[in-house]
Amino acid sequence: MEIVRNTLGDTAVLHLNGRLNLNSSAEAKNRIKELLDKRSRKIILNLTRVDFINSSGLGVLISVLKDIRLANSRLAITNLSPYVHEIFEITQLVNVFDIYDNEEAALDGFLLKSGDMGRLR
Amino acid sequence: MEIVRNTLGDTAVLHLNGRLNLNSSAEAKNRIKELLDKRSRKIILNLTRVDFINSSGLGVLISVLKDIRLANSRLAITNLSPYVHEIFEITQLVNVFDIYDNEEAALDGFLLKSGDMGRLR
Amino acid sequence: MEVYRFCFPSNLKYLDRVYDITSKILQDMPIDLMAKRRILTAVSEAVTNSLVHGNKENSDKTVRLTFQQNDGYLQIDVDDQGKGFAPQITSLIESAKKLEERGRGIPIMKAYVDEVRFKYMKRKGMKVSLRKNLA
Amino acid sequence: MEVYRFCFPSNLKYLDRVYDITSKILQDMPIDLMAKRRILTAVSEAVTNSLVHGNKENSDKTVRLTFQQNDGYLQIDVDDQGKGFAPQITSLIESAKKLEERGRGIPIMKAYVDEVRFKYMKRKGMKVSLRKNLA
Ligand SMILES: Nc1ncnc2c1ncn2[C@@H]1O[C@H](COP(=O)(O)OP(=O)(O)O)[C@@H](O)[C@H]1O
Ligand SMILES: Nc1ncnc2c1ncn2[C@@H]1O[C@H](COP(=O)(O)OP(=O)(O)O)[C@@H](O)[C@H]1O
Repeated sequence: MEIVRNTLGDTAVLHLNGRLNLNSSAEAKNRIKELLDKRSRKIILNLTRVDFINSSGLGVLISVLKDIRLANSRLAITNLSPYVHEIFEITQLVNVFDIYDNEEAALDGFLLKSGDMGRLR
Repeated sequence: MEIVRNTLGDTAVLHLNGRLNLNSSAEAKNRIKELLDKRSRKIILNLTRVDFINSSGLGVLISVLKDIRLANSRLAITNLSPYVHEIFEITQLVNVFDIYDNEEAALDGFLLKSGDMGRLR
Repeated sequence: MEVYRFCFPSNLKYLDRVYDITSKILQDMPIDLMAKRRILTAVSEAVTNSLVHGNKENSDKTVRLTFQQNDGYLQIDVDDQGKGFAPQITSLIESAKKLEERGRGIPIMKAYVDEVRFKYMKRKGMKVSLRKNLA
Repeated sequence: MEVYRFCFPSNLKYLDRVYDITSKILQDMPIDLMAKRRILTAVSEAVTNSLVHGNKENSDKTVRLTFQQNDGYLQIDVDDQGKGFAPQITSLIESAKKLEERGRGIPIMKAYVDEVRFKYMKRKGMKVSLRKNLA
């Protein structure tokens, strides 16, 4: 599992690359948490290059989500292949994660739902 | 095994593509013989895209060689990968086939060894 | 009948090997790509459980993975050398609500193949059998 | 110890499957690419013989291919359900001179792995064992 960090404005974008199974999950979890420093308030996990994910990989994403929520930050997941999307559906995790087609849609989503909109009120 | 026929001047060039094992050998043998009509006097078999060959595949090439010799035609084999070259060496078939690095070298070889040179004498 | 069997020590690094080899075995089967990915996922869940819960990652213990292709179905058995267990029913809805990090392996297997069976083999270990009907 | 085993009916179409799966198994082993190709070739020769000479392409008969990786070597067994045979020594030089179309399988196996053994298993069939030492 290779993880690359980019920045889009004030949003941290992590690209995950490879298989997310129990052999890669511990390392992936550490890497993701390491790459998300305290200042990351908005985080996108782009899964476009995740070839495989199973319950172990979903566990990693949930653990990351909990950390991000505790830090009062926000997480979006993007670019799920049909297969990856299916496992989120079957496990009901579509109702837990904010899932977007791509990074742009995720950025719009952050705007729409966040305090940034509040300022307009 | 896919086999494509080209022509280089008066030389028929067959490009073999794939694995030459006993599962493909009967079909490959028929195809090669079919593509070599009576008028082909000089024939090149380009093996650049042969990923795999074993004794069954070598048997096909020997059968083709015998037909070509009986028809008083000439055969050159070109573009052997290191692995394919090794099996020709181990089986002593480097001494049986005319083997060239590429099609150009094979054409030169035909000139050098053939009756075309005879005319110069 | 075709049978493919691999036995490997209980080390997580074999998860990737299992994935590669399972892909190869499924490659030429009369199953569409999405179904192949589902089977791959179900196999990964069963193998992970055998390595972790069954054999406790003890590398002296072996996991055995067997594929048998019959006319009507593909059967995949995962055998470990552990103490066995009695599967509980877990709700994916509950797990999602509670943000559980674990407990989705068996439900995913059930969602992804046509039949999942658990059997304790006396003095041997647990056998998890996945069955996928073929068209 | 890792063990990989495939059993398949005696049909030539399995030669390609055997090739694919053998490649996958060899993939992560500590052997260089050229040595892998040699092993693939030796395996293809042994399996071809078992399908054709051993089991006479009778699809009710099975060929069993087993890979066992130990610390010092990789052992590959090919078992058929045929009548067995006593291997003859053939000269590749003679075969080349005579433009023989056959008879190179066993010499190629011998050239490409460290050890080739033939054993007739009573009431079962022939077992051809290939052994490749690992660095
Ligand atoms: N092969 C096995 N041997 C022993 N216990 C097992 C085995 N497979 C599953 N279990 C038990 O069933 C539970 C549920 O498994 P599963 O649904 O895959 O979720 P998880 O593995 O994430 O806990 C495991 O926590 C374990 O207690
Ligand atoms: N598994 C086997 N069962 C029975 N006979 C075999 C087997 N393997 C090889 N043989 C015999 O040994 C001979 C030589 O085999 P080989 O060197 O592979 O050449 P080829 O298969 O091209 O004849 C075969 O022709 C066959 O008579």
